[in-house]
Amino acid sequence: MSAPNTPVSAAGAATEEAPLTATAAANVPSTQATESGRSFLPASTLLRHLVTVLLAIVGSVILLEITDPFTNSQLAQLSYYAIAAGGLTVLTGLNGQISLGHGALMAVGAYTTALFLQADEPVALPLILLVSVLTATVVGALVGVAAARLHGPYLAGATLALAVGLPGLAIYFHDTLGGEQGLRVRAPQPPDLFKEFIGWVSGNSATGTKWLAYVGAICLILTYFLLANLVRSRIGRTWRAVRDQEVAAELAGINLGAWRVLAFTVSAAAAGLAGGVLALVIRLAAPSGFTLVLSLSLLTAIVLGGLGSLLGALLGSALLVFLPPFVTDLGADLGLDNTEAAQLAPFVYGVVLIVAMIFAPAGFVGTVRLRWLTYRAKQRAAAARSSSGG
Amino acid sequence: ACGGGNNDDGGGGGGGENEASDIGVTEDSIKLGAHYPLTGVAAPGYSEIPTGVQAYFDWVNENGGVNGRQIEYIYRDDAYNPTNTTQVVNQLVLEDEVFAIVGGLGTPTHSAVLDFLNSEGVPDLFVSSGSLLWGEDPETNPYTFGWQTDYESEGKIIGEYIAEEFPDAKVGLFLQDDDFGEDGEAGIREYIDDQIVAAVRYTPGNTNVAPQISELQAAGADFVVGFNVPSYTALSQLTALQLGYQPEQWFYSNVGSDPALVGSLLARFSQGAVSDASLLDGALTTGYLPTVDQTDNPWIQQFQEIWEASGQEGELTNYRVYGMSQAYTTVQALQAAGQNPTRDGIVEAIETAGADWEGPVFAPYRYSADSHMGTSGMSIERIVGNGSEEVQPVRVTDIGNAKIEEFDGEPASPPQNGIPDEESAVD
Amino acid sequence: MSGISVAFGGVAALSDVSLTVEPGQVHGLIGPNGAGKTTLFNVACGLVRPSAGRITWRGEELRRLKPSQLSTLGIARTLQGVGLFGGLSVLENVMVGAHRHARAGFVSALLALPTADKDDKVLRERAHQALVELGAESYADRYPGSLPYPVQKRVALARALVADPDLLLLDEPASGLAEDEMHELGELIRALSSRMSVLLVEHHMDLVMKVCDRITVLDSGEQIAAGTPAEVQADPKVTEAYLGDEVVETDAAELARTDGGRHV
Amino acid sequence: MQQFINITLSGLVEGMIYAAFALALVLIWRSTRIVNFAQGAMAAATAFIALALIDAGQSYWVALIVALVSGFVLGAIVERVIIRPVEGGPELNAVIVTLGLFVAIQALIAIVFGSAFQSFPTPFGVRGFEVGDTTIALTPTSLYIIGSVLITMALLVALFRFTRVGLAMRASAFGQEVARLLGVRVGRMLTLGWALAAVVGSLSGLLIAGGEFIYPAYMDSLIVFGFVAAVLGGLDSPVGAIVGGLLLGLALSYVSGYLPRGSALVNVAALVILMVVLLVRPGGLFASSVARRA
Amino acid sequence: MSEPHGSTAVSAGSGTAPGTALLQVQGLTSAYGPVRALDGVTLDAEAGRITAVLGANGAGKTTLLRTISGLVRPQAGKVLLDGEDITRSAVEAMVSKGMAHVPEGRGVIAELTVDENLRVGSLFRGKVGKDEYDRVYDIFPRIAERRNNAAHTLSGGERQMLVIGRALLAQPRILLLDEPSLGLAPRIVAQIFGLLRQLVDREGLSVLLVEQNARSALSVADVGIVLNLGKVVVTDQARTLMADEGLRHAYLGF
Ligand SMILES: Nc1ncnc2c1ncn2[C@@H]1O[C@H](COP(=O)(O)OP(=O)(O)OP(=O)(O)O)[C@@H](O)[C@H]1O
Ligand SMILES: Nc1ncnc2c1ncn2[C@@H]1O[C@H](COP(=O)(O)OP(=O)(O)OP(=O)(O)O)[C@@H](O)[C@H]1O
Ligand SMILES: CC(C)C[C@H](N)C(=O)O
Ligand SMILES: [Mg+2]
Ligand SMILES: [Mg+2]
Repeated sequence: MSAPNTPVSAAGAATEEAPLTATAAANVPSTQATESGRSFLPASTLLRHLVTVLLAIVGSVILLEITDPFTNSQLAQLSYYAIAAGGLTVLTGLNGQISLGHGALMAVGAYTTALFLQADEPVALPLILLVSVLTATVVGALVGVAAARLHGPYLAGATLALAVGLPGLAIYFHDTLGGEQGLRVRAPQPPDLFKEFIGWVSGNSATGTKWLAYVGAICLILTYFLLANLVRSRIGRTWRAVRDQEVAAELAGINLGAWRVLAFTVSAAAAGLAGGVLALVIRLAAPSGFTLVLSLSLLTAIVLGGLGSLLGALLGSALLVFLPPFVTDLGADLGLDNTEAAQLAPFVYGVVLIVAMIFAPAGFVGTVRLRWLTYRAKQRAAAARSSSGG
Repeated sequence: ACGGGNNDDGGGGGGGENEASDIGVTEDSIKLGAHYPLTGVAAPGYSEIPTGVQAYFDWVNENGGVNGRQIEYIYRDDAYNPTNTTQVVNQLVLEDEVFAIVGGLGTPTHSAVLDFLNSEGVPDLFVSSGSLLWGEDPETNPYTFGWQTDYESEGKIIGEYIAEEFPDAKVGLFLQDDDFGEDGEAGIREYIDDQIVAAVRYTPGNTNVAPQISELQAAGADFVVGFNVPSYTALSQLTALQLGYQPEQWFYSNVGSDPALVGSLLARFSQGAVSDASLLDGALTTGYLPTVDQTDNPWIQQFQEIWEASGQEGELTNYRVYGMSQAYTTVQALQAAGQNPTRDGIVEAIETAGADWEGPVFAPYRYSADSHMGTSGMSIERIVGNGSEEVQPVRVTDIGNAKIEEFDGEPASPPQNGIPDEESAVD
Repeated sequence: MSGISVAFGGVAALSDVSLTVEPGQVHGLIGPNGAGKTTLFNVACGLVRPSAGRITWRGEELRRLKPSQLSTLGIARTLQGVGLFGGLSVLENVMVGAHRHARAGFVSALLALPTADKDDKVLRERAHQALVELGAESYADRYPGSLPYPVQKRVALARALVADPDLLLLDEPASGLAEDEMHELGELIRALSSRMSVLLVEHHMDLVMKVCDRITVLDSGEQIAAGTPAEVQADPKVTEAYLGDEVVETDAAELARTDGGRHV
Repeated sequence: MQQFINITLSGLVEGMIYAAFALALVLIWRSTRIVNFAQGAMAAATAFIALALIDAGQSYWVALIVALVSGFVLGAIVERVIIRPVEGGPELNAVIVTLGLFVAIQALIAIVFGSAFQSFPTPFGVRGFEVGDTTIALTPTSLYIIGSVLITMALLVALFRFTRVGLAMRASAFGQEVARLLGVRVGRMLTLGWALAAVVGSLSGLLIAGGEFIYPAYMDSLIVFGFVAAVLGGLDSPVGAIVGGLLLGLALSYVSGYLPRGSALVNVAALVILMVVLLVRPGGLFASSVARRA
Repeated sequence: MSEPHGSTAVSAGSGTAPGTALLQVQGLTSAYGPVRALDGVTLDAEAGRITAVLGANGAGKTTLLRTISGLVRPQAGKVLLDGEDITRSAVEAMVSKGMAHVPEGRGVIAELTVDENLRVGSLFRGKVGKDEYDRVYDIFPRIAERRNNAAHTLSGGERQMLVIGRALLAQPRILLLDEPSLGLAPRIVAQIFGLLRQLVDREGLSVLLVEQNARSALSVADVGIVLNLGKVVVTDQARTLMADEGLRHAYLGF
């Protein structure tokens, strides 16, 4: 039944008319696909995901050691974008709740980290990040409770207000939160063990930048491991059910509100961690770092990458990090002066967004998957035809 | 590194050989970087500064560069967002491999890279902001230097002036709600705490300042001091007009008082209501640099020539004068760093020689091993038409409880060619 | 359910309707369009709160019923239309229906503990069985959007059945089905009644008459008749309000042609 | 007392400006179910066109007309070329497209017109009216703003409620395929919806600019407050947009004027107000009846 | 080819004489991606007749109607309306050519009121007298009560009434109906089919009726066409089809 206020549904197009354009359906592989699929992978979700984690770790080390320091720093930046985008994937991609305010939740994590690092003898970094996650989780749960009843643009409006409202508190409480100027973060120094490790792996020197890139990578891998577990589990399935057809989901015994709040909370936790990492990498927690632009970029990342897919979130974040400097440099190479080149970057970025959405509406991952599915369907149809013809 | 410090002129490259003495320095070039808001909300005005810097460096390069080295100047956009600042400064330092960062703009933005630059040992020269952060604590941030008069010292000079000249005024403060307003307020209150009847704050981006101005009006303030950016100077004037609020005296801090800019903003607002800059006429402000309206000032004439030579679009503005003046100081520092400058060397050079440099800036810098604060003094001026006239000559002071004193030096005049000629201070 | 009344704004959708579904029975609910059948379902599901009346389930009154509590109570429902989850495969759709049987919690899912895997396996098997029972297992990994309508209906039914309800509410399960499929459906419903009670809303009279033990008839929110199929069919009020003059379906055309007086 | 009046009046005028912007959002929402994040940038573009004309010596009114017309054309082109391909797709895609458009147009403005502050004239005075011997925060320009916004709203309500085109526009928005089957030129209606919305947006851009300064990003805060106002009112309702705008304008003005360091709390206050209203009425103040669920 | 059964009324509305083909479909082929839903369908809908298209689920009936009205673009084949090739005409132009399509699944515009839904149906005709609306409300008194309510509050059957009423307001020459009986009470089905018969007989309307409910469809139709897997397998008089038990069993399941 067509309720007029359908939530922002990723699977909006998954109707009788056009099942093949269903973006979220295309982006989230169903559970049994993994089971019936490649048999060389272990059957247990845990093992399978752990193998992936291992590969990711090895991949990260290789990547971080063969690239130059600046790329290292870009990868550190990528890590916090991707962590937050991963959380948003759960919320928007899987659960159908739009959020234009995740930047604010990142701010919560960032400020928490910054406050804890201000202590004369700060506690261990993992602990600080954990606390940041917890604070953001609590805030996220509160927002989630309010958001659970809202749909579509109303949710968008409320979270938009969150994005611009929450950082405002930092200005108001300037004595504790540093006002407009923010809290400066003294990033912890790399531990000796790390230096030895790097020395042993590549012989590179273990700079602060590199250490932060590793911290980011570790957090990223951990987050994606946990999120992937959720996505593949009953939890993820239930979220998607709530997204697609709330009444039917409710009748199946799903408490819509509770599950929406859970999704918000999980994604807030990810945002909190992302904020913590951001504070470390940026070395500052200031309101101007958490503008609406940040929140909107996250949304952009997950849609461009392919809504509902963690891989998509990662790729989308990469685009955010690498595209603007690329364009600026390109502009400079083309002989524009620095100002012109700088103005070119947002222009190109905007155009890329538009063009990508027009030509690859399912995002990167979705488009590739759809191509593949269509290809397979064609093959099957052809096979069927030839066998019936003979 | 090289001997013969008093070898002829810096420009000619006399005795020793040029060598690639440090990151970003080659035999014939030296690379400098900066971050500015070139796009977004903070771009108006501020995005002009680097064009001024660029024009000046071009001029220097035309004239043989510094010690025979061409200055390569790369500035990148951070949209006034610290996250971006970190990224572009990383790029400047790690990828572009600049020798130093020069004139990075903004307090929150530059805060984000303060630790990074200092831990990497990258000279962080002449930050474009009057925050105390850059110069207060050279021990923690040995590579960072302020440049403009800090907001607290400015507040002190304003406070002292009011206490002496307007002892009966009921003062209202119109403050930007950040370190700029806060430092300024702290300075002022040191002298006229008891005269202040109201202090209101606006948050940048919030364009409705009627509640704030109403409050000043209700408090009966007849002397309003604004620590605000130029657009809020215009806004406060317009709002006061709307409310029929006419304090006897307006006083705008230097940041907010670009009369040319504000005047042109107010110029054509409406038929009859605001016809020219007359709204600002008679307002007081402070100055530490000559402004474009002073067409007979030799610095302005020099800068005008340089600007025209650069062939960039647009007029010479006060923002560009600011940029050129910074660039001038930068060249002084590079010269002082000797024929083959190193990152540590330039820091040492500024600490030892910087306090004696003369240039467009009215008052001497406070550079020393103990302080990296920029210029120390300001004059007080009255806005007349599009220009201004001096009402109190330059007085100098420092942060904390330093006294305010009259500056007894003479205004410097630009050297031939507009290019400084400092001696190497490192040996 | 007794004395149920519902009003939307000015419209009285239900007034003082009572109805009891006995264990193991198929209870039919019929009535003209807009009579309030779906609304009554909605009341029974907690989607609509009645302005008066009580709902009793196994001797206990249900107050402030929420739809999400239904499945724990052992009640399942299909929607008018299909209401499948477009972004979930058929199997997953049915697995969601088995939500109440899930045991593994958030933490085990987060950490992908083996218990979560095991639990999911159990659900998957249940779902598979439900699909087998309805002959839709070959569609298990397709997405609902691309399936023929009757298959979708069967999937929706499987999703309701997999919860092992004691009471099944079916809202127009036969609409859009071809005649032979309707027969199959009728048989299925009869078969189900050995396991659970069924409350059925349907406009296809042959089906209703064939499968129901008792029938309640609504018109304009009011109960106008109740009884066995035969009783109901014989009731002139029902004919007047719902069935139309006699066995219209067989010859509507004739009817229209002869009936010049009733200006349609 | 005078302070209270002035804070109230300035809040009202500010609110009218939010309302104008909200109206444009409502219009687009009603015609295509899309929240147009590019609204502000599109409006800014037309304001810059107007300013260029004024600089070239044209009168304010000529510039206004040209700006509104160019808004109309811009809106139509944007819908045809950029929005059309994503209409009917997932909602988020349209959101991303309008965000992209927002960024691109703003950058383009900076490239073409530069990013300096420029003042924008107003045809009426900016001096407050005098009542007795006090001046109140109501200027001829504020009257002009209030008047234009109210007239615009009235025209829109009339359009939707009483005209056939209005009905066709709504039908196209809510049920494209059905509307097409019924012979409604859906494509044209959607284009018209965007074009009209762009006109209203452009008007709001010009009203805001009048007596203030413009630069490429000058509409940014309006996007937030305008959107919040529209949501407050219930996105479907032009009257709601006005009420939402006024409510927000007033509330923020009081917060800014009466709370200590209230200016810093303005954004937070907007959040709180919106949350409170949405908790009570999840579809905004003027929400149409709650949807039937099954 | 087939005698209409029992139609004696003069057809006033249509300029086309009864019995001649008003809508001709020739070799129509449509596909959704790799799925071919129509495979060279050829059929005629004659003026002043009810032509019923029957077939199992997924036979392609809906696709046929959607292709005729231009919502789906055919890969091959032609559609002629009164001799004019309308294969490539815009969907929006169809109503004014005299073709009204009532889509499957209750195509109400949920956010508009009942009244507005009706008004949209006659927009293209310019001003329409109030009596015409009243006539629709007379036919379906249930929706008359709800005329100022948003359509999404209607029950399933009420929506169906609304869309049929809306199509009638377009005063079409040919009406394409996709499963009008879906979810309707038997009395209403009879009423609607009776109404159709009446319009056909008295006003010369032509109807292309797609139905799952073969029995009642054949009881009202003149001609029956059976579609199977996108192909026409049987075309005959409705009465003949009704009588042919073998055919009924094979294709219509009763
Ligand atoms: N949007 C679509 N995308 C892909 N395949 C589709 C789409 N719509 C229909 N199909 C397929 O095309 C074929 C014909 O469908 P169609 O809807 O025309 O059948 P129908 O006879 O109307 O069936 P029903 O009685 O269920 O309404 C079916 O196999 C169906 O699955
Ligand atoms: N949320 C609502 N708001 C307003 N009216 C409603 C709402 N829900 C139902 N109604 C009205 O209540 C009456 C009963 O509707 P209901 O859906 O229960 O009918 P039904 O018996 O299921 O009909 P059908 O057989 O056509 O599905 C109808 O007139 C309907 O329009
Ligand atoms: C108030 C600040 C935005 C001003 C800036 N820090 C500058 O001095 O240029
Ligand atoms: Mg119903
Ligand atoms: Mg069909």
